[in-house]
Amino acid sequence: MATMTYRDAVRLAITEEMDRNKDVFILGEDIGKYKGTFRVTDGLYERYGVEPGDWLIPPSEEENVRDGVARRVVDTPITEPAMVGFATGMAMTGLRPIVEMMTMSFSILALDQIINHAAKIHYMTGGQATCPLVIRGPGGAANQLSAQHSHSMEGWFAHVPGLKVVAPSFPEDAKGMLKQAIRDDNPVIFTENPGLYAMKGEVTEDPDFLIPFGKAKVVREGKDLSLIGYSRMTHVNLKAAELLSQEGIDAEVVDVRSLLPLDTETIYNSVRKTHRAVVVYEDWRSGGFGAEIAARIGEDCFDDLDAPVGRVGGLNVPMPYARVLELQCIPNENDVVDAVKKLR
Amino acid sequence: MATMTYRDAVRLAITEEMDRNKDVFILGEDIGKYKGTFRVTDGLYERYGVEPGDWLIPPSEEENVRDGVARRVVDTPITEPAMVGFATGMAMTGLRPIVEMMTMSFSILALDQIINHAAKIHYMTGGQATCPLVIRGPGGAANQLSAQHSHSMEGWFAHVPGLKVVAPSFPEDAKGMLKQAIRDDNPVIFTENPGLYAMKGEVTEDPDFLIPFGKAKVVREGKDLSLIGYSRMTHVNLKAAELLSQEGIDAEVVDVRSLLPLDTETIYNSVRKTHRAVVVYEDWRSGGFGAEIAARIGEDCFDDLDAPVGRVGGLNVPMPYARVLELQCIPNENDVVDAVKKLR
Amino acid sequence: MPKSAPAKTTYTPSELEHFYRQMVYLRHFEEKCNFCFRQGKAGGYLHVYIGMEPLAIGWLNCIRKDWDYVITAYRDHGHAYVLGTPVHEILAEIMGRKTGTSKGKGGSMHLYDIKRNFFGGWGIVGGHTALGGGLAMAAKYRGEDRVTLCYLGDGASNAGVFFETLNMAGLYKLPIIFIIENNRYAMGTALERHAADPELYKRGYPFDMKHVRVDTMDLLQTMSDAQRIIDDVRGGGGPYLVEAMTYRFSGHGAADHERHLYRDRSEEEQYEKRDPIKLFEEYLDKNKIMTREKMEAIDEEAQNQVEQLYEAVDKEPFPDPQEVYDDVYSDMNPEMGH
Amino acid sequence: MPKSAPAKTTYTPSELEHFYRQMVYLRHFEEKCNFCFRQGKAGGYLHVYIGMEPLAIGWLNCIRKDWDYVITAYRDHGHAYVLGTPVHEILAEIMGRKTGTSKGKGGSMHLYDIKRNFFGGWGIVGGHTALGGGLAMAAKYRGEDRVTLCYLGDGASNAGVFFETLNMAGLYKLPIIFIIENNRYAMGTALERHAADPELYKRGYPFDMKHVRVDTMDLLQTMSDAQRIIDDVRGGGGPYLVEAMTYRFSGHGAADHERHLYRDRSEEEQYEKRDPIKLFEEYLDKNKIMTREKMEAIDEEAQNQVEQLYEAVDKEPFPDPQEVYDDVYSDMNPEMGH
Ligand SMILES: Cc1ncc(C[n+]2csc(CCOP(=O)(O)OP(=O)(O)O)c2C)c(N)n1
Ligand SMILES: Cc1ncc(C[n+]2csc(CCOP(=O)(O)OP(=O)(O)O)c2C)c(N)n1
Ligand SMILES: [Mg+2]
Ligand SMILES: [Mg+2]
Repeated sequence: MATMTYRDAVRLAITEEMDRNKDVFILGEDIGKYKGTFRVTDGLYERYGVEPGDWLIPPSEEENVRDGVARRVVDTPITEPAMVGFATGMAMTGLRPIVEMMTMSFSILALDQIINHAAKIHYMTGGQATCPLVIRGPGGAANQLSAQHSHSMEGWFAHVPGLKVVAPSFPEDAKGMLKQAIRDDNPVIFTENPGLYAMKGEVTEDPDFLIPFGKAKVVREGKDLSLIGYSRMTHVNLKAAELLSQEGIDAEVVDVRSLLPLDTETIYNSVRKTHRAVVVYEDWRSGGFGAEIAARIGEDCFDDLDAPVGRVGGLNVPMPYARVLELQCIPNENDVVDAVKKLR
Repeated sequence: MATMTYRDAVRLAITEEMDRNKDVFILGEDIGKYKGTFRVTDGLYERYGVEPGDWLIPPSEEENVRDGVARRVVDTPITEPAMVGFATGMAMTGLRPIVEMMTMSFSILALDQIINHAAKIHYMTGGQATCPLVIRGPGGAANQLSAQHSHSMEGWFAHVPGLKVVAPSFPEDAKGMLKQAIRDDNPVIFTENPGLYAMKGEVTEDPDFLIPFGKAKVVREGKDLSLIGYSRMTHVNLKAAELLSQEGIDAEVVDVRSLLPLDTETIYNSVRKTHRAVVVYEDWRSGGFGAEIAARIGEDCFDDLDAPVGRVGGLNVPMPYARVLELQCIPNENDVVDAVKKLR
Repeated sequence: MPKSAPAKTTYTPSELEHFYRQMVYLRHFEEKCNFCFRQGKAGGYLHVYIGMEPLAIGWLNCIRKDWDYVITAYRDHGHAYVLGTPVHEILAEIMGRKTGTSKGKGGSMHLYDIKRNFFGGWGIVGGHTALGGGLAMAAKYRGEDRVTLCYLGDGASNAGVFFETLNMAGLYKLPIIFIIENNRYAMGTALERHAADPELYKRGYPFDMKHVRVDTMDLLQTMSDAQRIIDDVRGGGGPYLVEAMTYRFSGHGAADHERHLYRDRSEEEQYEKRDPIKLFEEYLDKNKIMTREKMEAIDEEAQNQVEQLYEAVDKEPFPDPQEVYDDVYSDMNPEMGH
Repeated sequence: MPKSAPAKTTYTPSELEHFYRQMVYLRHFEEKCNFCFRQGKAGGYLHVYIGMEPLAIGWLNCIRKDWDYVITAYRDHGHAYVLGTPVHEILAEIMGRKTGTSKGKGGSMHLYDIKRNFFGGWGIVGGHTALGGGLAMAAKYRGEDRVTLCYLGDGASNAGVFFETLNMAGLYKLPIIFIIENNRYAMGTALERHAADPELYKRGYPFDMKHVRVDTMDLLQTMSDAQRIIDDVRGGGGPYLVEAMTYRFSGHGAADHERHLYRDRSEEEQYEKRDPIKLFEEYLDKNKIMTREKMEAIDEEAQNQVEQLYEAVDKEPFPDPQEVYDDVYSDMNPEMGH
């Protein structure tokens, strides 16, 4: 076990997999010399990088002997559609590209490539081709980035058959699930969060430690109600659980981790135990993925519920710039506590 | 009252508004000489059209006297992002562009323009600018168009603050709501459906007949359960209600019509009367807008429900080509009947 | 026609006969596809290659098959055919049968033959060009001397992602040839009405990319241009943009019955004078390579083969209902049911 | 520097003094913005125009203010300032105050002054260029002789939507000038590392569009080029693509403290020799238009004005919490609450 930040855990997963398999390739904007805007790719360029111009020279014998170690970190122009499309084409030939989205907000430009191409390749080819592609980057609000740079995209992606979508909350899960994603033969959306990068946690050093998708995790046991969330909201839920415990309410916290596939069993078991549930997500409340989770609990745990399934989501407004307004939009532990009390 | 098809009702709404206001402008792919792939814009080019080349000539005096009647139907290249962006820029100056998406599936390419630009202009400018823009076209599956051409997009759009989203089911609603959309100062997504164009219905001839957004409509009264849907699914629900009535089940059918804003009051009133609800939508079941409707009913009508809120959605797969498989993916009246019976 | 070398052929009579058979077979195959559509035996959007045959037969007989990569849009029957995909599987896919290349899930627009390096078969105008860039990038990364042929339409050449792809291809000096099939129409929109400058080859200029306009109605002219360009790219010359002048003799798709809405018969007649099959027949005749009688025999033979193919494929089963959930993922099923 | 006319000035000394005051004021204003960021008085992404002043001051003093349309990306302080937006409102927006141009909802990247025809202020690289095309289309539709200035970065000039916009602008012959602010960097990526051909003016060529590369470190040179091009476009000459050579003296944004990661000091020193303010001062001095003493006085005055502005704006209130729901729609509120 080692203690490291979420950022370092993501980087470690990438380097371990790049060392393990020369087919793993990473491309993105300013991920090279600039180390990535959130410094996730720090050091990769020195280790595996290549100048765009060096693509002029075909790889040397030694290079291929060195398992094509070089030319595997590529800075791209600011053209997300082509960036994702190139990665998808590479993936169709068996390479395993990782695309860094500087922020997931920019994946909006590449949705046609992601949804209409990458996600449908296996189906449209009748199983002839696979698309081992990972698209990763920070989703959600950071700090006053305003309306165009603060999107949570995971709910949209989790709606698309052919994609897998994960949003780990802890460094260890980040490492284990990103390694899983890189080894997966299907396109995987791996959502990080700006607020998590600096967060520290214990991470196993076993280079073959993987976390399979479709497994939620109870990160706090409780008997009175279930707080269900993912990514940074899991930490909000843990804080809320602390506050609630001071009032004698014993909340269980379920970390969904994987949105598609979704582990309804773990979620339902928790609800069947506590008979109360609040689903928490940062995305706009209306139409966010929390609606799907809430709808399923309502459908499948109807007789187990002692109260309506509560939801806490982001305010239904474009993200404002002023800090005072921005903070209002993003759910915090007090919002969760309020929602729990409303459940009566 | 006149009897006309959904297609003709949409066209009539456009021509009435273009005649009424010279600021109404329509652009899209093959909407001119080609009359639109679904022939919705038949006749518009002859009436208001202009050759791209004629943009060379500044409008003549007479033309301006003629309230700029010409040069208001413009064929664009197959570049949805720029097409929507141009319309948005025009809208910021006070014009009222209508963008025809050949199919709503292609709006995926323009999502950045729609979501990050059009939808946020009023907010990001602090109310300085408005964006009176309408984006309309057929959403959902047609006939063996396969995976890339059969998307239902309304659920994604209804998730975005700043947009209004409507999906009328009948010719009269199509006319009244499209005219409302064109007069609205906010960006409106107007979803049609390939399966509705040929459908006939009564339409009032009053050129000032508008249908305000945010009003659902009970299109069939019933006491045993509520079937809730929009667009073509309203007709599937009506058929299902017929089948159910033969088994002595008296279903009420609620036509949502407007997704954003959403008329929860009418939906809740129906559920409070029938105590049972099934939400029906063509979009992929998981994460579709039906999840939001179901989640809200579960939250706000908890004590009124005698059974879990059922959902019937499209299969969670990319749309396959073979007719036998395609038909399986799209919900039909029997799927609805089955879901109703499952409610017990 | 800048840069294009004088038509010359180094092909043996039997090779030329082989090309002729392909030209004629593809023509009949495409006509049968339109027939299938009219009969309701094929659905959706179906786009034939009539008049454009040299783009597939000329270019794809010049590449290294099973080695070089090929990708195109939805007007893709000819590519699969020349690359060696069994015509039975192609027509079965177009007719939505279980034995089709994609088990009936793709249809006419989405033909693929991955083991033969045919990467489809795509419906979003312009979208696949970025995938083509990725194919070339993969080859370059692996240090292989594969060339990627990426076809697109004149209408697609306006798409943003295509320009982004040109920039990246130029930036990384990728071994790729972009072939703009300039058939003068994007659905019902004529070239001059969708492109600011109808000389589409110019689009390579801002990206430090070789660019040329060539005629592709003449098969052998096409092949000599193709061979020269392919060799140049394989030799490390960097990416190439080719504007291939052609003409779509039929409607945009099988459903387009109103060509008169956007072009008149006299224009079509002009181009029909240069029907690629007619031009090639004149060449074969003039150079005494093949008699008119033999040509007619080959034509009839092809027509019969296509007819028999259709009869056979029409007996193929449709997919089983439960197959709808297969191949969404390589390793799991999606959630089932409505 | 192709096509660019010899620098000449037809400006009176008082006009020249006015320009100088704007140059100096904007420089101090931008430095204060960086200061605000360091102090935590401004957040998010904040991008200053230091070294690029002539792009706003040169060009925007040549257009017809309150008539012509202007749109740019997120590096937008200078544009709002020269177009006449009260600096108090600009800084208030940057500092997230209620009295800002967007009531604190936009911030540094999203400045707008619609009544002065400044349309922002956009954060998605390349995305706003299509809006610019729409502004020009609206003017043309109405038969007005407005010119639209659409600024974008060198990095943005790779974006697909920009090329789509060029095609439509060329196709419809719109009265628009695209100004590529080529400051040699897209964040940490140097020009040669993101553009297949660093000569970005070539990007107008495929679209039947006039295109030119001009130097914009020299204010008066910039103004003579600007006036010539604006007159040409207003006169019906069609769209124009201008590659404006400049340099970003500071980091990409206020948060970029590691310029050494992607460029070295010696390069910066080269460009600092041509600091636009220095060049202009030399001109004013050489031509005896203004004494060095006066320049220093103006500089000090500007610095004080900015200081006072900052003090004043810092007293402005932040938005009230309930304002979060305002202006999502023009005619209704969104659903409230979490
Ligand atoms: C993004 C997108 N927009 C619109 C369409 C509808 N569409 C299909 S083919 C086509 C015309 C394309 O013309 P071109 O690129 O010249 O190819 P051609 O059909 O002539 O081979 C259009 C508009 C589409 N498939 N994708
Ligand atoms: C679509 C998109 N991708 C990435 C970003 C992040 N980003 C913001 S500015 C920038 C660099 C843009 O460089 P350039 O266009 O040259 O403008 P400059 O900053 O030099 O003025 C990047 C990558 C973005 N805002 N939008
Ligand atoms: Mg074409
Ligand atoms: Mg730059």
